[in-house]
Amino acid sequence: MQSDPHHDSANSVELPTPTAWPIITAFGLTLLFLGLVTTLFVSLAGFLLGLIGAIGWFGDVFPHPKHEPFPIRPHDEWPKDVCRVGRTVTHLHVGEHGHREQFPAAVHPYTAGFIGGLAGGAVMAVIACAWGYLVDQSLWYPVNLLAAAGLPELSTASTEVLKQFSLAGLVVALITHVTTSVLVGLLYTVLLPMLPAKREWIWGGILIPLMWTGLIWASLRFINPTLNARFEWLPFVISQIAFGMVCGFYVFRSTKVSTQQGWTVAARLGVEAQHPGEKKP
Amino acid sequence: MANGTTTTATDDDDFVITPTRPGEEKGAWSAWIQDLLFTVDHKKLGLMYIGSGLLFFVVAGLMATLIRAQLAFPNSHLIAPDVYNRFFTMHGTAMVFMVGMPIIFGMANYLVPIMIGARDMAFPRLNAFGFWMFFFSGWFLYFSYFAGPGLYNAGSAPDIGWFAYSPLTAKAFSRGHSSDYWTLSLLSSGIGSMATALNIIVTTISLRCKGMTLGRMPLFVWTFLVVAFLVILALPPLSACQIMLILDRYLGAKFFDTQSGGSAVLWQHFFWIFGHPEVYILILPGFAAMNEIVPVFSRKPIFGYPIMVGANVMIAFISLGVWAHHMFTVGMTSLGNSFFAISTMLVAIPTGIKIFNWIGTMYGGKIRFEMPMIFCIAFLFQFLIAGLTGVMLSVAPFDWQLSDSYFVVAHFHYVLIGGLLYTIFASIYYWYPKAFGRMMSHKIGLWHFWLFTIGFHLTFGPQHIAGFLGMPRRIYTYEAGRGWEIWNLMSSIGVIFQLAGVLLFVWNLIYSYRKGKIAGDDPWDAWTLEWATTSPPPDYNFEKIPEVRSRRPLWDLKHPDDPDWKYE
Amino acid sequence: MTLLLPALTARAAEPTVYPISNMFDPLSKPALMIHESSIVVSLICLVIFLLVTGMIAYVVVKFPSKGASDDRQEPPQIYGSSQIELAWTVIPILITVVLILVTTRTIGEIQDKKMPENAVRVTIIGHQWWWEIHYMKPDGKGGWITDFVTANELHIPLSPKDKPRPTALTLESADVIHSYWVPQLNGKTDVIPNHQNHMWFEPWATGTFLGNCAEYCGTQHANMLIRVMVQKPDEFEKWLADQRAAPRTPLDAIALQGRQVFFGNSCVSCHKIAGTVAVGLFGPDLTHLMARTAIGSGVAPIGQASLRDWVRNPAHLKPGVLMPDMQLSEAQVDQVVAYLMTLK
Amino acid sequence: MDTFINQPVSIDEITPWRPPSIRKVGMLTLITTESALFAIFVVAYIFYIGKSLNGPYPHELLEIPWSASFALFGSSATITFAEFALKKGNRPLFHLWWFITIAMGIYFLGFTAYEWHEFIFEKHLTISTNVFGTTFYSLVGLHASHVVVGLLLLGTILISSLRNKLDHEHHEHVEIISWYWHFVDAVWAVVLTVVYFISAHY
Repeated sequence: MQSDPHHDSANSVELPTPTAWPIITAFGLTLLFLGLVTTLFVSLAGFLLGLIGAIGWFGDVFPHPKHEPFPIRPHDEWPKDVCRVGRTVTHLHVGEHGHREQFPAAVHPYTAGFIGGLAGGAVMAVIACAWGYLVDQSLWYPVNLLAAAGLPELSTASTEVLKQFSLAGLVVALITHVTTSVLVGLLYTVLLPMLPAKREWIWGGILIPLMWTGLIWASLRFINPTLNARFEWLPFVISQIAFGMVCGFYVFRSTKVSTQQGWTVAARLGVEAQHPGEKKP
Repeated sequence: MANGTTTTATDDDDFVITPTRPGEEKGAWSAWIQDLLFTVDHKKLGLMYIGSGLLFFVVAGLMATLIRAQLAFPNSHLIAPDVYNRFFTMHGTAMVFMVGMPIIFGMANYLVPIMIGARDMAFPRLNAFGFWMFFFSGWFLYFSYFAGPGLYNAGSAPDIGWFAYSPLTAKAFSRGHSSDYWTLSLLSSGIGSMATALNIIVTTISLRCKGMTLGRMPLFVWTFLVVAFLVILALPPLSACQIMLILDRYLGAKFFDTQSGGSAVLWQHFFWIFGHPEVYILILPGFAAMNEIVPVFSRKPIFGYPIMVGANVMIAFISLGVWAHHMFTVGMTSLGNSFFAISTMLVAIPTGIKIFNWIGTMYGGKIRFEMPMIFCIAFLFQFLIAGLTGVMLSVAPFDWQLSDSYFVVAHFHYVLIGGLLYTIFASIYYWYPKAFGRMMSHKIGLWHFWLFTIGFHLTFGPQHIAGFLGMPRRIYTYEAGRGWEIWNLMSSIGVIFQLAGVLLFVWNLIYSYRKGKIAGDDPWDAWTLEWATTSPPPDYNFEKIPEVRSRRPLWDLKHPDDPDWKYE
Repeated sequence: MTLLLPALTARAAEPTVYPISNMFDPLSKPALMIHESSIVVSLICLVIFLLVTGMIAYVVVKFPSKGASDDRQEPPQIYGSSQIELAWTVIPILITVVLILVTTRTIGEIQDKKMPENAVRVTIIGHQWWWEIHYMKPDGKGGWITDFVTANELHIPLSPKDKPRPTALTLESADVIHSYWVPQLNGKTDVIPNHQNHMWFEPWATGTFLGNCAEYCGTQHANMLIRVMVQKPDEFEKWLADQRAAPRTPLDAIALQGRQVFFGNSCVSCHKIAGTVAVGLFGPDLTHLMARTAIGSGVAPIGQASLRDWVRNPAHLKPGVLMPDMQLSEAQVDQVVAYLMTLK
Repeated sequence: MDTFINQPVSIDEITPWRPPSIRKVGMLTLITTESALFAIFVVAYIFYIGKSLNGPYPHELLEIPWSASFALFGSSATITFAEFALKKGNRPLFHLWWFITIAMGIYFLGFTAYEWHEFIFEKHLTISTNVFGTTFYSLVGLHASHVVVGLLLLGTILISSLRNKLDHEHHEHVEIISWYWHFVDAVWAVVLTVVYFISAHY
């Protein structure tokens, strides 16, 4: 027990004395409850028993919690020393000391994904709204179509209504669009370097948007029947690819930063200068 | 890893018979019983928690068997409706409060102090009190079978379902004392639970050994810290609504009296403010065990320790704000329904992270298929199903169909059996050598695993489909011709396999206690502090309070050339 | 799922029974809307399930220890990867965004639907363990009052897609919580005392649809069955007219005696027969008993045999039922049944 | 276990290892759980404001209990003075302030008893009269029961101190009991606002 560790001697440990009061108190309380479903005499007995238990318990812990010395086992019964095992550890050969790094040692900064996502989302929104303004004669048409995925009053509305401004539609569309853009931007920072191609821009700019478009096409009937009924391929694909290009460009342009995961505690705390094996990839 | 050899624990079939361990023959039965009654030792209390939990598990499990026997065929008259209703009420109540909670607290009691290098819990007497409160309230609950009209027609056992929706619990619809048994026993076991949770929190925060910072605490302890906080926050609402119900039933208060302007929905809100976190109170300890067992048997540290801690905290936090997803059908506003649907879906994110991180831990490792690991892998698969059906239920419109159908029954049994019970099995196989000094038999373990797993999927898999076909929960019989017969029959057959599995497990516990292979201090070559002491540990756990410098103190000692503390 | 589907051929033909209440076979508009959002989430979950199961299988197959000699070498100790962890945090969030949009839209579309003028208005009151059904008519002051009362079996009109005519249900309870659930017509809505709930149907197939009470409500929760008869508009109007009319007078002697027994015992304090002194409200309205297909809220098909069984001792068919055993003699039972059989 | 000592010195050696006291953490946890309990009763009270089907209604009965509130809030100050006195070693002053705290607590309880007596026997509001009675008596009663527990704890300290059983190591006990007392006061602030200020208009 931490409360009085000073009583420990070389041969014994102080442990709390076993006591009957907790079980008596608990039994008293149970009887108190049991009386409510049987007869009140049981409750009375339970109350008395609980009271006695509580007072006894108090005597156990006040003024000092009761302890008794517990003899320590003879030394040969002690646990065996934990010692070196005959096993070696496989090391990954990234850097000289990099075998236990948290991978990757360096990443694109998350801010790049964040800003890239926002920028890509902005370009995408501009293209969509421009298309809506020029072709469908309404700036708000694409906005409302997006919001119709989550808003029942828009999903059941006519095309004329969809072309008018709706505050709820704008808010929902904005939240959805910004959240999705930022999240996809973050995904770009972490996923693009993993992809098996040297030309990352093809993946990020074209292939991923195309895959994404295909996925949306397959599920749009359920996710957003309103948009599905009024779907236009060309602006959709163009805006998706624009997003990919802008966001990807932002992410690749950023310099990678170290995650510090390979550094020692001391190095990270700034107590030591730097881990000797730390290398910039 | 005695003497630096690299023996593994797989070849357990050549048993070594040794004389009884020191201390075993010290006293007669009376001394032993006296020891159990008066002890304040966290290890004994922990084992008593788990032992009595397993006892109630068998009783409540037999009730489930009878339930399945009744439902095996349509229009069955095996069990009278009122008896059946008492069965499922007692089955649910006992499994949650008399099986799940005590086993979890038992694990925490036994392991948390050793893992943080302490000699006992912060308040050892309160710990004993918490155990006895649970123990007596368990018997109190079952005593209802003998009370009132006696065993005939199942006595005064409660028949109101484990969530006891008002006004079915009102005096007008529940005469006699059956609902009072339910309320009072849960109130008193709640007192014990809160005492124990408080104890776990204080122990974890204040009794860590030197160097055991929060960032180095084993994830097991971290998870239990989160669980204890959930208990502290979620149990009081349950106690509060039990008090209200007692006031209603004994003093004529009007909390849930719909005739006097009381609200029936209010009970549901209060109950589920407790009830949903309770689900996480039950499943997080499963995660805790996974966090210890998967790394050891993959021979790698846990993948992404900080994010695992964060995910635990997130799950606990979100779980306090999702309760009304149990109430999508009560007619909340569309805004309310949307809010709770969204918050529920958010839980999937940290839960998903945990599943992926466990797979990440196994990836690139050298997996040893010992019994604990086998149960953990089955957990991964089953909990994945449970999680995904949970996502389906979170979509409120889908829930309008699925709620209170057999799909829900299947879902939460995948959570509680496929999730929690599997990790309890894993934990028992993993820590049994520590508690009793002997390995459990691998051969019996495999039989146990396969029989139980087949039975489990056979029982609860088809219930998803019965739910799709419109079968509601809690019906004691159903008419033929509605397409439910085959699924129910499969379900009932599965129970036979599960029973066999559990029997083998119990047999394994007894058999290995007598004849299991001697375990040694550290049979699994593990890394946390409990393996640095003897099996079983002495009353004081450690001769000298240890000091740690990393998340894996024993790894540091075993690999002095390549310790963790250099890199964390 | 196709294996579970009932025979689809009989649809919209002669009235038929759909015994299998498969929620993936919706035949009414709200059920279809639920079905579509269910398909989205089910497919997403299926894909995730296959992917993650594949990952589990991969690591289990690919990375087992190759025995004792292999164990001498520990694998590389990797602590984690913020990159991949971020990826598997962000992707679920994106999926969640999609699910949130679908869910909130569907909730609003179903729950906040405005009922048109031509909607059939019905109030359903849950009892332990049967359903009281009020067909409503306008009271002329903008509200609704009861037109006539029936029990357990709900008749509603077909709602052609080009000329929809929804049925608007108001749900109330007389005692404990119940839940009204006909999977092929709509999801369930709880029936709560001191609390009004609403739901609606717009079916495009005629026939009898089955459902259950879906909230545990006491001993006979299992036998609180629901039958919804969807009828062609003309048949429905005829049914309405029949229900509004008073029951026929008993014809033969034995039925007359049964009438005496019925009114001489306390049957009248619980049951109502329109146009007579029987005005009890505690049990089901018996005015047009024989127009229904089952008794005891679906516990047995209606007929002389089942009625006899029921009148002799209701608890025999439905243990725990709140209707008491009236202790009638065999002759009296016959007479009462004969009387009941005239209530068409 | 000796091997632990042989490890190289790390950054941890610089700061001493001093985890927080078990009693303080325990009392904070207890207060957290009690807060959750009260929160439910407060929510129930708020939910049922204005939903009584029959009288008596809150505006007919409730009067703001100025003197009792003053006593209870004041006792939070006096218990702090007592603590200061104890820290300075001034035992008689400690006894005085501690006794005043107890007296103020008892005055508060006395007021509640008086109020309840009046409500029940003169205004005919019992716990089963309407939902106002139900939520009022349960919430105020729950708080009063905590005042009783607090008084028992305070009394125990006073008696042990008068019998000279209270020595230096018990200062922390005194401190955490004062925390509990402050908590009971804080709950009264909530109850006062919800019951006597807000609901009194209905």
